[in-house]
Amino acid sequence: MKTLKIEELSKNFGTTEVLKKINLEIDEGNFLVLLGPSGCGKSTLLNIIAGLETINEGNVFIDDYNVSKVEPKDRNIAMVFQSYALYPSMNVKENMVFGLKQAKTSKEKIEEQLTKVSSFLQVDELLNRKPSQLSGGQRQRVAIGRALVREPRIFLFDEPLSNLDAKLRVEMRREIKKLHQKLKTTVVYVTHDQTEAMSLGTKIAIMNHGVIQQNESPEIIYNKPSNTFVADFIGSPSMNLIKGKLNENSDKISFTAEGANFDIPINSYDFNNTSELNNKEVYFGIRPEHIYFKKSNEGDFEVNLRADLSEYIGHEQIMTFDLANQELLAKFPSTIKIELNKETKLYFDLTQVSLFDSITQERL
Amino acid sequence: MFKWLEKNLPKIVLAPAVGLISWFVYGFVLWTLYISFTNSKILPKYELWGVGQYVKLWASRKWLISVDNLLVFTALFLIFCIVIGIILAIFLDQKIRAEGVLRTIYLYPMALSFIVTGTAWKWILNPSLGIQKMFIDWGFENFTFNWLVDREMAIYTIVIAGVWQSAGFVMALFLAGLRSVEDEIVKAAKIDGAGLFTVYWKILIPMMRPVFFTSFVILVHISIKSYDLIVALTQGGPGISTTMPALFMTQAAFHKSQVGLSAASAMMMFMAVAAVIIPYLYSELRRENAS
Amino acid sequence: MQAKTSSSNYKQLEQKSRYTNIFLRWFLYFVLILFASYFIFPLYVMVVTSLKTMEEIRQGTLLTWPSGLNFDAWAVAWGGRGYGAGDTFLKPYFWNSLKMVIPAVFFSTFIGAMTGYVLTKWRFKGDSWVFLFLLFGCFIPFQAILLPMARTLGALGISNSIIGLVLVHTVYGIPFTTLFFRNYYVSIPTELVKAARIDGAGFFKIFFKILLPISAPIIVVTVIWQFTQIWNDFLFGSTFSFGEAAPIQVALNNMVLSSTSVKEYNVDMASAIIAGIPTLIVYVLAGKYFIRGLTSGAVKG
Amino acid sequence: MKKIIIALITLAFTSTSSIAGPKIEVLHWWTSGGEAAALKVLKDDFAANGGEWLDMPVTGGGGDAANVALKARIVAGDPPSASQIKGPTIQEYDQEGVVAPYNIDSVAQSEGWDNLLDPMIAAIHKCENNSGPYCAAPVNIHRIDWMWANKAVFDANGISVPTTWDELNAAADKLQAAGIIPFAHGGQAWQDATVFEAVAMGIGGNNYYKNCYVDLKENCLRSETTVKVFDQMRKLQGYTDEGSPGRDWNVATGMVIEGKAGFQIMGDWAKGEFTAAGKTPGVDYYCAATPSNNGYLYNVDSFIFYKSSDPDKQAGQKLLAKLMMGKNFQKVFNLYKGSIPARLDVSMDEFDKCAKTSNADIKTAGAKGGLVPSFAHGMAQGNTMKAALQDIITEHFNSDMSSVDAANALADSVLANM
Repeated sequence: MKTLKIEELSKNFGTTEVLKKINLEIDEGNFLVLLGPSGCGKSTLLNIIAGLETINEGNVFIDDYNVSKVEPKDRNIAMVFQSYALYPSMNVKENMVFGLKQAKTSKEKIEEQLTKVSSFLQVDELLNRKPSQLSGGQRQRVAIGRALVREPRIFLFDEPLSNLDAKLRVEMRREIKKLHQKLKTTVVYVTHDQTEAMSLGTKIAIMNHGVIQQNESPEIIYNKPSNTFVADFIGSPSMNLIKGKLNENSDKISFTAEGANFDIPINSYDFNNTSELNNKEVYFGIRPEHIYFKKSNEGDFEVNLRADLSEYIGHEQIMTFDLANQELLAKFPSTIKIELNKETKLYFDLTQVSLFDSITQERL
Repeated sequence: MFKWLEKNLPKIVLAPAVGLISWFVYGFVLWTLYISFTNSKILPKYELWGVGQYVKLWASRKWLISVDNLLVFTALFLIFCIVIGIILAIFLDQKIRAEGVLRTIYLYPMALSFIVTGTAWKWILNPSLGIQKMFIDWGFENFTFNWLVDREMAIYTIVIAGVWQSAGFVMALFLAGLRSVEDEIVKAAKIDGAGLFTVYWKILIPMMRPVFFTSFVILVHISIKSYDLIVALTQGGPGISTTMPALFMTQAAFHKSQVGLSAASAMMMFMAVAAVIIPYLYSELRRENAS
Repeated sequence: MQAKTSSSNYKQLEQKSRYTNIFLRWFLYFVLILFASYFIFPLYVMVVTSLKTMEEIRQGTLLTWPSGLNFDAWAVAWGGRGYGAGDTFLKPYFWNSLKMVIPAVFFSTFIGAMTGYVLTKWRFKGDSWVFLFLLFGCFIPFQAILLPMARTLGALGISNSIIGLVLVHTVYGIPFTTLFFRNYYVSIPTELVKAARIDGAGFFKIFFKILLPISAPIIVVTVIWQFTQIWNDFLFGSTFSFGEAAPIQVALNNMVLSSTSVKEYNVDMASAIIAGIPTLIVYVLAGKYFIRGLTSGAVKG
Repeated sequence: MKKIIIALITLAFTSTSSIAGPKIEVLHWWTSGGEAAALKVLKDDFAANGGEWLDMPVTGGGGDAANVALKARIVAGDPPSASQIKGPTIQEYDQEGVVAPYNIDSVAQSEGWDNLLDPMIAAIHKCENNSGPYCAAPVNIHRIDWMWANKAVFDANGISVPTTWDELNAAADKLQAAGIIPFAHGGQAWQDATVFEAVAMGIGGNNYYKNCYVDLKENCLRSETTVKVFDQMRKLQGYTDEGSPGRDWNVATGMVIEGKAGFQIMGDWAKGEFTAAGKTPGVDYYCAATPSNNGYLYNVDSFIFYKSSDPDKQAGQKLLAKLMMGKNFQKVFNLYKGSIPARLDVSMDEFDKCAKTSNADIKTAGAKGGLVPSFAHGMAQGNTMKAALQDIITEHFNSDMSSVDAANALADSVLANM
């Protein structure tokens, strides 16, 4: 039984297709993050799960039951909004118990839930205040509290942290993580912030143009992006994608960057499909953090490149190198001194590379 | 000199408005106050006479009737305008087809003066020409709708026509208010299991407090000032059953050679307006200073 | 942790909500159309009647559709019957009204905009009191100030002139226009003005180059409001203007109230519509912007 | 023809100097068909004499709107040259010091108005408590106590013109039984009062009328007779139709013309509506005085002249006063208006039956003490008292107030406004 299953779901607003044949499944207790740039359809998808938007095609199942036409309140879900969406005319307590009251829960049960949740979230002091009298973080807590008291099957979060300042955001992120660890409720969480996605999600579904690009655990998303979009979207700075060609020569495969006079051997790469690799136009992807300034493993590939630019960011520095007129970014500890406009020896960790078909953009 | 000018420019720019209002509003109110203490008859006189006009005013049957009418009218006018305005605003807010057309229909009476529409209303409400005749012609022989000429009911025809003219404006105010509420609040309420009715009744309408206030003030001031409406429909009749203070005041000043009495009645109206408006303005000021 | 809703339960919920929705939808349209007919009824009666002949009016009911498009009554209302005495018609007065409305709307809107600008962006001690001082002017019963107004106009030498009427309408428009503009400008960040000042813009430049260009929504609201109020005014018009210089509402009143024994309802109605056309056009064309403008500030008052 | 030539010549000569010619601005509310046509006579006359006429019509509420405009102009210090003011109100304005007797009195003297007018009528138009110089010019004499009846309707129901109020009630009952609205009435305060004064004079008699409504004696107002008058009013109310309240007088007249209603009680301006509809008195309709003992309720329309420092306007005022009292104007104007000339020496030959009756009756009434001023039209009382009476009359007529209560309320209202 899947807690949430989405089947061939399509949605369009007028002539614009927002979601195209989405398929998605979540197991009990998972934390799924919908990640993508703004306008990719992630919020629409969340609203559809909540029942706030209608569906053009396809179905949504909760606990194996088709809820596609069921009212939001009957879907056993709770949602936390970006703007918190607290009812301004009600105080904190009224805000939190509103849903229970609507469901005609007994008074004792309401009291019990309220006490439990408010002490858990440390908002018991605020119960009689109006939302306008609360700070951003407090509002966020109340909004989460309002969702919690209902004990839903699925929690839906719609960019809940983006209205907070940077410091508070990190704090609240940790709290949400703790909350999930403790309650083990299924969560669907929408964000455009990859750090949030990586740190919170047990699964991340990356979306672009209404299509799920990849739906995997954070590790796989990071290490084995399924296409150039995901590769580019995850990681900061993002993965270097170097244009070039593959050469297959008696079982030995190597990559030649466009205009470069050296080959990079591809040894331990796990190809999805090994047919016709010779002369294939590809992107060679390597993350900046997988380029070293000294040899770490036997298989590391050594190359001399000219350093063009250095960006100091505290504990690290980001160096830009020239690889046959393509930019290559590398991330080093800031203690390393590298002279600009000079050739420097670098080592590529070839166990961590990705290759993408330059036409389909898909991982090879 | 230039520096001074620059520093005081905002106040200088404000001066015409303040000057005009001081003279044309406050100056005139003071003038009226003065005249109310004179025995002015056909034209204003400046010889002080005392509070006789006020005594006379409150001894006048017609004035008492007009105050009574004002209370009844204001209460009904307010209730109906706000209730209808809210209902229409809420209904129009439901992603309605042809919203633009409907909205225009609800709003257009605002555009027309009662000099214009009074003609039509008088006709429609007149039992021997309008709705009653229409129903009788259709075969409902016993249909009666003669409120316009029934001295007990005539005041309600003024309410009907007044609501007709102003409810659309209230609708516009509420619609604008509802449209400025964040979507997410409604979504949150839906997830919380609130039906459409509850969403509006428990969440959105309580959020419309400022709109209620604005509508209340505008409507009260319309009802206290209402004059055209009555002149066009009943001219205060049948008899004197639909007289209202504005009509009383106008008749006293211009028709009955009682300029002093008229000034006294005008002062009573100012006081009524002030009693309603000043608390509002005061609370407005406090709210703003607080934020 | 919680009971799962059974599948049959879901099905029920689905059915129920669908029926409820369909019912609600019908109810919604029913009520909306019901009210629409209440609101449209007088206009319908006016238009239909204006197109009928007197014979048709006597025989039919209020709602009866006219036998054809007969604009005779309109022609009479606009251009008269062609005989001399007692032949009032609207044509000349229409232009009088325009001559009065356009400057009055312009001046009151402009002053209101400037006042609103000062009161929000150049705040000084006691500015809220100034605002309240101005606002109280919204609530003056106009009949009470006719005589002192007459005296003032007389002293200024502009009694019984279009200029006098323009002044009167401008003055009593200021409280409303100030209210509108102030509430709108309050919602515009003051940073904008600060930025402009750092860029070296002065008092007037900030107003004309920064604020005025983004004031379109509230200008629309103000102009609609003022235009309607002034165009529809009868009291000031009938008191402070006379004869050939009268605005259209006065002429309309004269027409409607001075007929012979056979009341020509078709002409009355046609005249009433003609007198109402400009404001109707303004509302129909700009009604959308009116609501939008209200949303962007005026409501917060 | 000769006149036109003269007019043309004058026009040709004055066209260059029209800026400096006599100028006048006249505030009035005569805009309905017959009234406007009547006024046009004066305007044309004025223009023919080289004057420039600025018309200032303000309709609405039987002169209410005009009163607003007039006062506004007086207070502004810019009164019109002349306006339609009559009866005791002339004195009220005179006491405010805005009237200009110095101006037209000279015209009155040179034209010999004292010889042309009945002394009683003349006194009304003299300033300083009706004994000083002339400050207003009368244009006509209206009779108020007229009954206008549709002859065809009366004939069809076998009714002849009633000569007592009982006969009138009997006739009305007959009409009602026949399904005809007996009494065409417009339920406006002044119309209610118009009917009331005719009833008061008829039922109470001429002395009662003078005691009550001219001298405002309390015991008269509270008397049994007043109760009877109110009783008759209640009866008449029963003869009106449902649509009556708020109806304009001319619409009510139209009902009589069309035969929808039997009769109307209204001043002789109603005749203009019959004439405009092409009806002939005695043939199509009856004009008869309401039952009374040689009573005659008069209402004199007059123009009052205001102070002005502009010599052109003063000239205009003089010219207007002269023309208004001119024989020609008094004749032509009253032919249109339905009233009779204020000037005694105008030949009645061209007038119709109704006007001739009126002219004859006023003389009889004068001789027998029945000539009384209308209070409903501001001839007997000033505006304040007129309104005080009118308010109670209209309230009674439009409610179920008892006649006794009404009589007492009437007296109270008068006392309160003394």
